[in-house]
Amino acid sequence: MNRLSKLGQYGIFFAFALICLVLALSTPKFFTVSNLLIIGNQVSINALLAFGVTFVIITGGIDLSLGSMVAVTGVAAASFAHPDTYPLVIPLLVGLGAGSAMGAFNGLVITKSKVPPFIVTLGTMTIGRGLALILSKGRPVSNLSDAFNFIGGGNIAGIPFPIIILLIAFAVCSVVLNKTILGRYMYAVGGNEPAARASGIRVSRVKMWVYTICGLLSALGGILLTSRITTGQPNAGAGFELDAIAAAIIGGTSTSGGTGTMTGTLIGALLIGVISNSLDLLNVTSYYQQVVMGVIIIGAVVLDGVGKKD
Amino acid sequence: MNRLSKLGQYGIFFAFALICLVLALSTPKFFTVSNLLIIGNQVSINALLAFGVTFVIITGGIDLSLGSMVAVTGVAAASFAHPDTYPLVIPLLVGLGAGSAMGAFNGLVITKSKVPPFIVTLGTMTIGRGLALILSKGRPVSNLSDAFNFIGGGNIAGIPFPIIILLIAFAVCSVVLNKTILGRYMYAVGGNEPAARASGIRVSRVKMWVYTICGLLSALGGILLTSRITTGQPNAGAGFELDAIAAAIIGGTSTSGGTGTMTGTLIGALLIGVISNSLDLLNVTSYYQQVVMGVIIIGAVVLDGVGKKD
Amino acid sequence: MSDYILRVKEISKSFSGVKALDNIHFDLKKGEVHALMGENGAGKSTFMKILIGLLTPDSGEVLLEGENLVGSNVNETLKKGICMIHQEILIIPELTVAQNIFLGREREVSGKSGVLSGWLNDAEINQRAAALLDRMGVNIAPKAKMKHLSVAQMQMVEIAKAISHNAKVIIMDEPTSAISDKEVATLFQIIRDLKAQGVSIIYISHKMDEIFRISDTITVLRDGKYIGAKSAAELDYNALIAMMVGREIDQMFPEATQPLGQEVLSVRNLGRAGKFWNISFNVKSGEILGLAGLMGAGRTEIARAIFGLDQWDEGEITIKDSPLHARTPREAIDRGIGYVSEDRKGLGFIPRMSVKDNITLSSMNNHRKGGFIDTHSEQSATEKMIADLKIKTAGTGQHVTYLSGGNQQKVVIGKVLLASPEIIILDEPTRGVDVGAKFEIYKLIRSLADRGMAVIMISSELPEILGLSDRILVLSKGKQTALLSKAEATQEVIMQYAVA
Amino acid sequence: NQSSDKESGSDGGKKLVIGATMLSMQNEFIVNVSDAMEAKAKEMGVELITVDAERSALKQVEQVESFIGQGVDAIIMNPCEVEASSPAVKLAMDAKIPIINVNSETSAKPTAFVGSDDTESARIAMKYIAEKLGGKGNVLMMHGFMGQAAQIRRDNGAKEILKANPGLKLLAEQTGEWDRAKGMSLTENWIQSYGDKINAIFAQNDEMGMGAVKALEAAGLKGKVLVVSVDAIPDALQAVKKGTLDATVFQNAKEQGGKAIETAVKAAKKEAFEKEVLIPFQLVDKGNVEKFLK
Ligand SMILES: Nc1ncnc2c1ncn2[C@@H]1O[C@H](COP(=O)(O)OP(=O)(O)OP(=O)(O)O)[C@@H](O)[C@H]1O
Ligand SMILES: Nc1ncnc2c1ncn2[C@@H]1O[C@H](COP(=O)(O)OP(=O)(O)OP(=O)(O)O)[C@@H](O)[C@H]1O
Ligand SMILES: [Mg+2]
Ligand SMILES: [Mg+2]
Repeated sequence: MNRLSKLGQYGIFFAFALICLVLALSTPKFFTVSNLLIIGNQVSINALLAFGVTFVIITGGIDLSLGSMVAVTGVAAASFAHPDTYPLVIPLLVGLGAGSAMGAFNGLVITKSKVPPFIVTLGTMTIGRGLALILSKGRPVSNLSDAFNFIGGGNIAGIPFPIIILLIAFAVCSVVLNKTILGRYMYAVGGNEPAARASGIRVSRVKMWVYTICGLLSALGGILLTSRITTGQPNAGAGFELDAIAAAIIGGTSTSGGTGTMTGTLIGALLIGVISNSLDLLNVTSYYQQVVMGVIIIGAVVLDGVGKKD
Repeated sequence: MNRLSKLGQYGIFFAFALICLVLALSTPKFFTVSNLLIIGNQVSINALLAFGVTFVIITGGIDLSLGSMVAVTGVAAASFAHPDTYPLVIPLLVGLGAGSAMGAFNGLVITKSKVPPFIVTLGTMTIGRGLALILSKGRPVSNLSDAFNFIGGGNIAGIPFPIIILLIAFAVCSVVLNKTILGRYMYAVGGNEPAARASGIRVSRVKMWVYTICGLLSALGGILLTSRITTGQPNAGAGFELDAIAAAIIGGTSTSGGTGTMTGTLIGALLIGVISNSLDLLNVTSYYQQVVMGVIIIGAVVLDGVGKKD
Repeated sequence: MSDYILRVKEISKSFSGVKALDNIHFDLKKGEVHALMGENGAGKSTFMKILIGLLTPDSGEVLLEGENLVGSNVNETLKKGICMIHQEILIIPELTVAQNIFLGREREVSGKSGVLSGWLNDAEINQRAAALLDRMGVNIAPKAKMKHLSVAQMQMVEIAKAISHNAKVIIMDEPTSAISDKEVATLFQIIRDLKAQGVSIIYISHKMDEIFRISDTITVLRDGKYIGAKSAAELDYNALIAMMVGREIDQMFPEATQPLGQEVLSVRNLGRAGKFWNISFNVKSGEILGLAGLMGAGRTEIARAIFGLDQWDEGEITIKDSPLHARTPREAIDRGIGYVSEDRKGLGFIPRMSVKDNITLSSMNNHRKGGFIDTHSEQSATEKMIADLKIKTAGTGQHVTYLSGGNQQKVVIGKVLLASPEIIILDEPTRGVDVGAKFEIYKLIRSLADRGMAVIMISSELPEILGLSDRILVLSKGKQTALLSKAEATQEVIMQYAVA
Repeated sequence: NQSSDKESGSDGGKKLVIGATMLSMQNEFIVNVSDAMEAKAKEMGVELITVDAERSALKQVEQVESFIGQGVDAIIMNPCEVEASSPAVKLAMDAKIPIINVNSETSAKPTAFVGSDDTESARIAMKYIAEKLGGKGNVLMMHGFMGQAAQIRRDNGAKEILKANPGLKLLAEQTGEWDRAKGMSLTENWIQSYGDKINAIFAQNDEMGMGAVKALEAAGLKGKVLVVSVDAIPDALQAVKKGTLDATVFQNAKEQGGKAIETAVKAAKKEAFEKEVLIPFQLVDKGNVEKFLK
């Protein structure tokens, strides 16, 4: 019964299943292995960012700088990923390091000043975009090594490598959220910050962690993106923040903090990915695609609400 | 003393004054009548949107569809504003009507479903963009009448007309917020929704109002923009929502609802406008502009916090 | 004098220039229950928050076994052995009971070290919580989500959490404000056990009978000042009240001065699935009907249904012979019903709005010129209400958050009264309110009835039900078990029906 | 299945399917190319699936992946980026599906290319400015969205000509993000800074150019400042006719779209086709504007 009630929280899961069913019936191309792998591949970057922002939103914060972090980390990693220069580990470390540092900077400003996360991360969003352009001198950084390009473009036993990264990240994030003390504290801080403080939780430290993790996952997304398109683009990732936040909220994370699951976020990201994939498959004209996309997203969350019982 | 403590809330005002002082000292071109008028003119659209979203945020909501509403209303108004077709009042009514209708739609979905405003307005943001493209078939709607073009381009006694519209809108919005029952109810709904309901306030009606007003003000912004650039652009207004929300939050409106003032929002919008104007005046390289912009916005809000005492 | 575990010297604290605490002394012996008394806003909670390091005093010392704690944070004071049950319930709604109890101590509980030290051990947490709750004799599932608990249950969890810390000093700031007599008895047994183990308790409550039942020493604060400390045996009820309010209160419950009028509200066979069944009663103009019952008896649910906050399934409600089926509070208010909720923070007031804005919120229709606010009429109505109800506030523009509990309650009552109701439902109107203010509220309730209102008063404090009500409706588990006249009702009779 | 076999075109096989991914369907020029493709596809009796990459190279790569998954007969790509869209070309080549780049290039070599060289458009515009100013004067340049392929190439082309004309001084350069309102604000601010010193403005697209014209008109400077931009959108042509915009550079959308479809169909049917169809730019000024207005 506990299991069942837990499933009930995932009303969005049923909405998602319903949409998939409708799609499978409307086009035979949808439910093929190759198309599903394509969707998984396409979803991976947004899902990584969405995992990161889920942590942040659970603590009651927000991160708008995701997209810019994707650009900065992508450019930074690409700069060290030219063939025959450094071993693969160097660009990876540079990218992940840059992302973590930017995330930590967000966390630092948010915890040390009284400035709301919305403004801080809006500021770092702009700053990050500028940094990406400065680093790259406004030019895409291309000519990357094959090893680097494998990350986003390769596959293992027919499964695209980004899907493997996605699954690993999902597992790790779920574990962090559900099985570690840090995860517990995230829920506590977002659920009731004064209560968390009164219980002796170092709220600032928890916040530092979530923004840093979010930066790290954005960097992973940035590396994946850069490798997939084989260039570090200073203007990459614009608008990614809204998609990532949308995935988290569609998946049941509340912007007021204290609730949210990684499974929900994954379904949210899949939902967005499936819709945008199938609108192309069904050959919906591009202007109408946007209308349909908006309607389905709202509709899915309405369905979710109907499925849930209070 | 009450006066004084009220002024204290506007720590951002001092931050703003400080920034203006620095700018006036760094370039003589900043503090000239003509430049100030230009700033006023440039700020007007963002300020109108920011006023609208201030109402929404005070009730504890959010509106991400502002930018799309600017596009839809601009295209809709432009379609009726060709010379020698309809009298000026028709495009204005069409634009304002379209904006109000879209706002009311947001309000309706938000109040009738359990879907969070973030998702609903993210959905209508996408839908609106699609609508603007469908309406205009993806092409700018140009060749507009002189009367229509006067709205954004004309001036009265040397004062650009947009500034006059801005001032009127500011006065009206301030009155609505502070002097009307509706305004009082907005604070109540955002401050504690269950308590507002138990006090006999029709919460849904208040929300319907704020989203509709926000749509109306977005339409005003859309008309102003269309008239200023003498074309209805289906891709106009992208990203305007973040600037408008930023202006409101910089001006002291809290995303958790229940607080905020129109004066604060106006200062927030001016702050953003002044910075972007002066970065051009000082000929800061465009990559660095973004970095400086981000730093100043965060800095101003930090200063604001320092100014405030608890 | 080593029998003092905690000595506090010359503590002062101001909030933006206003002195909340002025030169406070306090001495706590090992193994004693020391009551801290004072009116609403006297500074009790502020003082306690200083002890645990949640607030920093402007001056003074807090010595725990000789070590100065000023400057330590909550974490450190917890480790040194002081913990606190907060007045405002501080829980994480989305976490389970067990997770809440051991929040902040996961590492200790898991007993893991090295790389695994960041790992949760919820099995152990659940087990310990179950054992703890069991030992306390409380029937709450450790795995239940906190948000699904009643306020009473939440308060019991907070008590469990405090006990589990094995602290030397436990501060209980109004621990019984939401729990019923049965649970109070449980708590007192726990306190006696703790005392026997040498734990010292600082006990804050506005329920006077509890103070005399449990405390050894009583310290009184008034307006942020130290008034004195006496042994409980030296004091009686009246003497203590005199210390707290600075004057004597002669008669607690005022008598009716007007005869009853017409029947105003009639409820017949009202039912809501799973909450209450077959409820029938009526109230006359000028009458006070008391609603008694144990916690969870369904009294609040009935009130919410009448007021349109919840829907009901069967039966009928009539006001002066015309049927009522309010679907929203607005409709109920328009039909002349006022409701003062038991949940002051949640349903009562808007914290970041001023006293004036809160007090006129339900009656804006009387202060309007078209869609605009008539500020003059609003101001004068507010001032009159402040005077009528003797609300202690710095002005009409003061934010309600900064008022003391009793005054917040009066603001809510004022709001309801300004909508000029004919029927007023008061749900636990004196919860968390000091004796002086309680007396004011009793006088107020009686005067409302005398002015011809029909009053329904829900209360878990039997003395006030008995003292004020003209008739008493007793509920048990959602069913109506008795409708007693004033003459029939005694504490024993009510209890007998309440557990039926 | 049988019925569709019967309905199919005269070539006896099933109807050819071409997938096209466009840079941005919010860009007027691209919409024109897309419309030309649509018309040509109808004319030739092939099915065209057009999708919008919304300026995202990632999205574009994914769309090409989907096309490959669906088994289209040929792909037309209007690349978002030189490098970043290249993986799409490789994917299509690996899947042995012909891929034709239209309008702009990628670093990976596609089956065929139809279009013009963006660098050239800026060269033409800047040369016009140099000529009109007699090789001497102060120029302002308005960039598109920083880091995008078109911005970079137009920047390169313009800078080339500036270098060749040492008398031309680049007073300032900023981004107007392809946007008319932003171009207008930027010009307003420039006027505050440089006022009378400005001799010419080069805007990397017509939208920004139109914004610059509006701002200059409002400041009463239009007569004194030369404005040249690129794309020849209808608004810009009208402005050239009126004399407010001095010149624009015409890029033939119709030709590009039509030729792209033709080439794709040929490649799909394994017929002979030209590997590179270059469609030249043309300078439009008051003298020849009527020809483009139609
Ligand atoms: N954060 C704060 N800012 C400003 N004033 C405050 C703050 N906290 C408390 N006060 C004021 O300090 C005084 C003491 O408040 P405190 O909560 O300690 O009273 P109390 O004795 O616990 O009352 P009650 O019995 O109602 O709980 C009150 O006047 C209150 O308004
Ligand atoms: N022991 C309990 N177990 C489960 N639910 C309970 C329990 N006690 C109360 N509740 C529920 O918690 C909610 C609020 O409880 P609360 O303690 O305020 O009592 P109540 O229902 O308002 O009744 P009353 O006003 O008579 O005390 C109600 O929905 C009630 O049904
Ligand atoms: Mg207190
Ligand atoms: Mg109750």
